[in-house]
Amino acid sequence: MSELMTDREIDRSKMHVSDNVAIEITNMNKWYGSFHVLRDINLTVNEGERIVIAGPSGSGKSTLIRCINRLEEHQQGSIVVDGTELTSDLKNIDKIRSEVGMCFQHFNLFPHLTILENCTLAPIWVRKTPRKEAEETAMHFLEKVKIPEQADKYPGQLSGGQQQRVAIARSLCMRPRIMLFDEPTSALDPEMIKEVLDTMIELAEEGMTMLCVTHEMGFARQVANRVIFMDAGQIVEQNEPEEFFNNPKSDRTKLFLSQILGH
Amino acid sequence: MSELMTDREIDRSKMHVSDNVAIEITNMNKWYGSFHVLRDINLTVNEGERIVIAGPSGSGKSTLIRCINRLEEHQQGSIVVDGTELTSDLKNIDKIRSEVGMCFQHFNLFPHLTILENCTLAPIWVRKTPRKEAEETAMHFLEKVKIPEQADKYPGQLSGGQQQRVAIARSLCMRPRIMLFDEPTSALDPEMIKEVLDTMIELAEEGMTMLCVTHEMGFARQVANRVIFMDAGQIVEQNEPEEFFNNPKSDRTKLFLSQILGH
Amino acid sequence: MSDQAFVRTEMLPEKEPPASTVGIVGWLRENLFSGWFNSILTVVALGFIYYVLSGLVPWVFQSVWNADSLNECREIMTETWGSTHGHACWGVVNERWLQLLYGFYPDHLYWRVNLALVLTLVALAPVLFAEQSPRQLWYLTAAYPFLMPWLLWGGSIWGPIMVAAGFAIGYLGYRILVPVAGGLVAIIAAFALPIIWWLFLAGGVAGAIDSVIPIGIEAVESRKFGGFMLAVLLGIVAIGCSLPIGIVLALGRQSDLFIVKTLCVGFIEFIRGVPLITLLFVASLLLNLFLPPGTNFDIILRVMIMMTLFAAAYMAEVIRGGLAALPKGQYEGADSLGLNYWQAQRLIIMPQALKISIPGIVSTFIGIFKDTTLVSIIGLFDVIGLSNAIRADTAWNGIYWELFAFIAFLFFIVCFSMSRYSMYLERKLHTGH
Amino acid sequence: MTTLTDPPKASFRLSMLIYDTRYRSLTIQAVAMLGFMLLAAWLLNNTLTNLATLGKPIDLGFLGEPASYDINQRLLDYNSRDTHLRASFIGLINTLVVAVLGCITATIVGVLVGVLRLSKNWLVARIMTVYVEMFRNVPVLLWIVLAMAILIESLPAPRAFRGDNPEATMKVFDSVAITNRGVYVPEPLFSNSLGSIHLFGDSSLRFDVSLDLMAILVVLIASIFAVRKVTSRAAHIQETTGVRPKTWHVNLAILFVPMIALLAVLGFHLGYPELKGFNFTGGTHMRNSLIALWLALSLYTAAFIAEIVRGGILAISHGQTEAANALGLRPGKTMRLVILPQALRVIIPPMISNYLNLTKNSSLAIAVGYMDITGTLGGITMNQTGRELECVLMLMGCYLLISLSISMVMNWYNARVALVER
Amino acid sequence: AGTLDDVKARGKLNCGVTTGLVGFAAPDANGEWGGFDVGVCRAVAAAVLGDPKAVEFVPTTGKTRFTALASGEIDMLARNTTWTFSRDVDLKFTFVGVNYYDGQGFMVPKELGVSSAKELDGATVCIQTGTTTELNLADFFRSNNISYEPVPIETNAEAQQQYLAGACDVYTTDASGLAATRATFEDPSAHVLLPEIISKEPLGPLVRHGDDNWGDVVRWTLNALITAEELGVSSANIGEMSAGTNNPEVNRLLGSEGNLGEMLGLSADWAKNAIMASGNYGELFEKNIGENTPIGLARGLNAQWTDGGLIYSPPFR
Ligand SMILES: Nc1ncnc2c1ncn2[C@@H]1O[C@H](COP(=O)(O)OP(=O)(O)OP(=O)(O)O)[C@@H](O)[C@H]1O
Ligand SMILES: Nc1ncnc2c1ncn2[C@@H]1O[C@H](COP(=O)(O)OP(=O)(O)OP(=O)(O)O)[C@@H](O)[C@H]1O
Ligand SMILES: NC(=O)CC[C@H](N)C(=O)O
Ligand SMILES: [Mg+2]
Ligand SMILES: [Mg+2]
Repeated sequence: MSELMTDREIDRSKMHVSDNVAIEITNMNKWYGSFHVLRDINLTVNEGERIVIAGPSGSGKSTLIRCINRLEEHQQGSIVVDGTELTSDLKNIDKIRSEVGMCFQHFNLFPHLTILENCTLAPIWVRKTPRKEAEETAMHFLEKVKIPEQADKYPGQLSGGQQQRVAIARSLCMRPRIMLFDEPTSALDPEMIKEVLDTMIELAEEGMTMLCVTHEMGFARQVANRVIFMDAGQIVEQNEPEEFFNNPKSDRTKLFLSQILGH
Repeated sequence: MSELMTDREIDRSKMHVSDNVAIEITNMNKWYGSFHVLRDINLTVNEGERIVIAGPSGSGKSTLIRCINRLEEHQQGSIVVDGTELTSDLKNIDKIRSEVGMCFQHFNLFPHLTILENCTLAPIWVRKTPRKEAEETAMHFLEKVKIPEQADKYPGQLSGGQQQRVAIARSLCMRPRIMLFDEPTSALDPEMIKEVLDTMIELAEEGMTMLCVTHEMGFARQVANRVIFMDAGQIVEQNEPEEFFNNPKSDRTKLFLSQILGH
Repeated sequence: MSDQAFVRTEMLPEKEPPASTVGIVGWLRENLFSGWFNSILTVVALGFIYYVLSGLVPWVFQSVWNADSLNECREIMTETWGSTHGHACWGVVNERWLQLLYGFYPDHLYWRVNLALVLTLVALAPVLFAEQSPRQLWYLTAAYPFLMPWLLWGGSIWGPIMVAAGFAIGYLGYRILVPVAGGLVAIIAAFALPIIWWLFLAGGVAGAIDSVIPIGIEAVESRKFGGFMLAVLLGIVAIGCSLPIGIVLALGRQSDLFIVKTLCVGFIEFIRGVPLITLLFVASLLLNLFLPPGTNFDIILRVMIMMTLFAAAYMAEVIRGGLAALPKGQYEGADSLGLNYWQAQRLIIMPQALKISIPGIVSTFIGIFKDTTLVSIIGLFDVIGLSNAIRADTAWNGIYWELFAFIAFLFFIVCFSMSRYSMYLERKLHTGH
Repeated sequence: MTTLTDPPKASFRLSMLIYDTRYRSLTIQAVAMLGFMLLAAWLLNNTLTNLATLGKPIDLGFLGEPASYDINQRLLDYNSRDTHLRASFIGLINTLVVAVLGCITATIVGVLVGVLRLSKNWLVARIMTVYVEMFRNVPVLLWIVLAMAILIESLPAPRAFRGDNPEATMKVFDSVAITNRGVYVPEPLFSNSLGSIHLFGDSSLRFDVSLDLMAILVVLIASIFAVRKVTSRAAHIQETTGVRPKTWHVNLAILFVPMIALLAVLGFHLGYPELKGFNFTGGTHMRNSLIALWLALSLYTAAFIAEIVRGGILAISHGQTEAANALGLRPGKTMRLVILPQALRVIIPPMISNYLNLTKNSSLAIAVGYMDITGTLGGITMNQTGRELECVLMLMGCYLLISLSISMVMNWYNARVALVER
Repeated sequence: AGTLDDVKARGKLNCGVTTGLVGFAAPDANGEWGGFDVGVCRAVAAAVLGDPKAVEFVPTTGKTRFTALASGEIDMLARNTTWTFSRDVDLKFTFVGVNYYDGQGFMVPKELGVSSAKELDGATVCIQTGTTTELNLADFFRSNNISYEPVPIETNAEAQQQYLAGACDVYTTDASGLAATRATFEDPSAHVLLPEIISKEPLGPLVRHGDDNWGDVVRWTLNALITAEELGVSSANIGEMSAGTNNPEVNRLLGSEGNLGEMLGLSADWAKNAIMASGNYGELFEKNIGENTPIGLARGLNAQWTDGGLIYSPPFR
């Protein structure tokens, strides 16, 4: 599927990685009941880094990134986002959530609100932005994802690809410093996948810190600084994309790559 | 989609067509209310023939094959199956239904019965087969469709492809002489389509008389003796697959083929 | 096998179906006489319909409209038809229909009841037809809870305004305190301030203003409420007030807080486990016992409280269904945007859950509305209570059917149209997504 | 794996009670509990003060006092000297009687109407629709009083049976009298009765168990057991040979021969109602209050059940019927083997909640003077003793008990039939 | 505050009456209530508020009446209610007097040919629930060792309906109630009252325990009506009498002498208003249930003590 991206020149020059740490996960462990989903995760993400997380189904990828904005609670170890440690303190949680945007596989747009309202909801109610200003920001980001003309429609009236782009715009409206993507394209038809990936690449070009669970290896190759491979709840391998794809070290990674690229 | 079949050598030698007539439809007309769905259908199917019916949506394909086992009633003309004419005589209907198996697009398995019970229900209650024997037959056919290990599960626990194969096995358990398929693969994901088509090809190789509504042109090419093209309730063209695909006569056929093969 | 090759050169035209399968004959054959069993059924059914109608039609239409008493009716019947059997005496409805509709509400004030009803419909419009109705109507909807009681009970306008002011005070307090003292204090204040206001200040202030600027309409006591109007009023109040309580109960039942959940489940199951009539007994016999000595408010209000609690338990279950129907992703979407629990509920979850629940809410309403007739058992004069009173009147002693038919007709019209509406909604929601 | 360290223990601050998700829920629960306790305490306090001023402290002693009133409908022995508790007990039994009768009738009528609503016969389907809409959209209380009015007004009084040339006569070979006081039907009598056992001595909950009835029940159960044996043997034969032997004549014999023998031994005969003095005597008297309540409740509930049944059958997709037909199953077998087992899963839970509604609605008995528990404990007893609090609470307790038992059955059933899904 | 103050503040008296018993309390076609019990209510309203129309009539059934009174929904109950020990002591009510001395009787259709209640073995009896008559009935049949079938009914109107339809053979309640009910029949003469009177039923108005002041108001209003008849004060001559007579008791009664009204917390002319409302006791009786009305009850026990009856008021002094 890497063909999907070839028609676009990626400008890697702007993708600057700073030395500031954006996310730092140390010795993090998580259980569902007595099932150990995440085991001793250690991960440091610098500002501006674009990380792709891959791995077989059930390996805990979603769980990992959901821990980062506390949609799931971890039980041991620490997660520090932008200097704030994620504890059960509500204020910290609120702070982190407003700095971390998230895109889901099934978009999770609010079907009873228009696209514009979807985008302005959180700025107005969480950030207390005046409506006018929030709407302007929203239109700005809707233009960025190339669907300003849909602003007054309802999510049900858009195609999947458009919906996912709205979801991205909605997160961006909160001006997050970090974006998390959980398989943003896997619920889409091939043509639509391209639209969404293009949007994500643009974001990457602007230097947004991104963590992305995806099986789009073309995307990983072109955009990521680092690919992380997870299996059975642990990080098995991480490396630069070129190295990762051409020269995987672990047997599991090899097996996995043979499966997804073999198709 | 014809690629799906390339990994399999089809043994056409066994696909013998006898001279006995299995189904004979003469001047058959059917109306829904005042809407004329089937117009002057004439069709003779010999034993062992494998016929694929194609045509645009709403052209009456389903209605035609549903008339053959009297799920729908026709109003004019005659349908003779294996020497028995279909009238409203209940005995004839019973006789024909036990000789004609049918597979639906949505499988229509009985969700409250296990796979094995689904397969033995009709033999036990219609054919009065002893349960033991019925179960043996059922296991035989479940093996044939390659899912004997699922016998004690419920339909809800199987994937779509597996469900469709159970549906085929269920029909086979009545040891029908003719099988009707109504778009058996159109509700399935691509991988599963292959499983089901493989099963159907196997059946074809054993010389089963088959009428199949499908848009899998690869299947038609490899297996069918004849392709029938319907439009607006009438048979517009019928021919051997090679001729039909390479050299369509009627304009409508050409149009139709250009559409479905153009993809 | 190319002998089987076939190409149609000319398309066949559409033909008329055989005569026996279309038109009236086809319809009759298919729907009434398809087989001997069906034919017998049809004949039996026709016989049954004839039997019922032959009794009913003359009774309804060969009837007496102008009579002041049953005896007069009977005289007229014997004069006209020679017997008193099989003829209705609609005189009673003719004479008492206003009473059956409005109870003992003063007749020169009927317009207020009518206006309140119209207001109800208008105020409901934004809720029921959200898309088609102008936004300004929401103001009316917001004012309705204060306007409607004022119209019905009358009195000084300052009472309802002061009640409304309580909400405003709560809101203001919240807004002012949020920046100063933080969310929780503000919320507590938002609850406490209005209560203090209502309990200690509102009455005095209302009285004071009223003595300066007396604006008001003629007051009507609850005791005068009755008839069909009472059923409608109880229904509307019970459903309207039970909605917020039901939402809270449903949220409580869904929550993972054990104690909150247990309390909510306990309440819901208790109310749903006992007959309404026992709750009405509580309203009429015990409620005063439970309140501080000396409090004494009238029976209609007490019944309203019990009906509201009753409706709330059922409402909670309906809303719980709506909540359960929402995909989990909606909660997560809201969380990931940083909305807090109440914001998420108010902006994301409830608007959707309530919309899904509307058919259920309508059914609950129909149920409650029908159940309002039970108040006749504790001695209120709803339609059935009034019909008993009318039959106690010497003039109409002995009349049954006409009154019951009229009451049944009233209920049927209202309930039937509501159930059709909810079916329409269900269809709309079904195809909507 | 590295050794796991515990998360750093943050020192506890008061604000954590509100802002820390771990403590926050505790805080909320504590507040809720406190609020609830305060409310409860307040209500209790009010109640006690009020009762004290009224001079009516809570006291269940009245239950032991003689009730002094009579109850017409009673399945157990009772007279006006029995206690209020006994009267309540009789009422409870009457509630259960009308509830059980109502549920059975409502089910039969409801299923019939529900199926007929799906009939291909347009006219029949329409009539059923009219029935359903008519009953669903009019309050049940109205139906109850209406049913009572119909019985009282349109049926002949016993005096119409009197005289040489009576206006009314008994039906069914002079064995059934239909009057506006109720219906008198022949009663079963035993000339060699086995007597009965007396349970619970002299207490208010005492009751008699008729040994005749027990004997009949035992024989019936034994016969049913035997019939099931025969059936399972038939099934066994079918499994091995495929052909099911005809068993209905054997079954019939097993069901009837022992029963007839037993009845003969017991000296079974019918006691016919007879007009004597003011009323019919002999026979079983089904009072019009019971009939009205029973009719109205079951017809009303049947309308709801009909919709449930219709919905249940419609919920089974058309595809299931077609698939069964395509396999050669006849309509009857399709219904029995494919549609019903699936439909029942959908139908039974709402059906049970309708049984619950019917039981609760039976409290409207009070409108026609049927002496159920609302009529005795919540009616005359409460009124004559003035013990409102105690009576209403006990009344609620009884209904709650019934409701909870019914919902327990429902939950058990739901858990049992849940479809296995992926 | 006391009930008296409540009533004055409200400007209306809430008076509990039956749901409809002709002659005692029933609304006419215009919704105006009238009758013997209603007369008492109006007299109290007139005494307290000066306006006999300032009454809110709350219809109650045998079952609901006591709750209505206990809960404060009504200020007084004038609903042919029997004064019994348990109602007075256990249910905590105060009976302020007796306005009708009655007893429980039976009514049967003449065609049944019954001449004594003892012949009622096996009969079906209509009975209002929540009444003393329900209990008396059980006792009577039990002590006479005869069987019966009770049909419990909520209101008089329903009982009447069932009785006329033949759903019960006998209707039993207070004899006065029977007479009143019979009077509304199409053919009253086809029904007979049996000679047995099986109980004492002193009927009178009652109020809640514990508000003696209010009890006094109602008690003395009733006594004023009785005394007025005894003293010959009627609505016809009250105008001239109240100007002052040479009978001091009349003067005290009508307020032209002494300050009885003030003692009760009422105006001086309270009794005059009460009597003018619908006449003195005798007038009330004659107008509503007396021999010249369809109900046709003789004074009998309810004659003044001076005429050999039991109606007797303590003196106004
Ligand atoms: N709420 C939950 N309760 C219990 N187990 C869960 C829950 N959510 C996920 N799991 C389990 O945790 C494991 C990791 O799940 P996760 O969704 O993170 O996998 P994933 O790597 O995202 O897989 P996929 O590629 O299928 O999305 C899985 O085995 C899953 O079954
Ligand atoms: N029960 C029915 N009543 C009325 N019209 C029907 C009914 N079933 C099918 N039709 C109409 O008959 C025509 C033929 O239907 P049919 O299902 O046979 O088409 P088809 O060729 O199988 O189409 P598809 O490829 O979409 O399945 C369609 O126009 C359809 O709308
Ligand atoms: N019948 C009545 O309504 C009153 C009956 C009787 N006097 C009682 O007080 O109980
Ligand atoms: Mg995942
Ligand atoms: Mg089709």
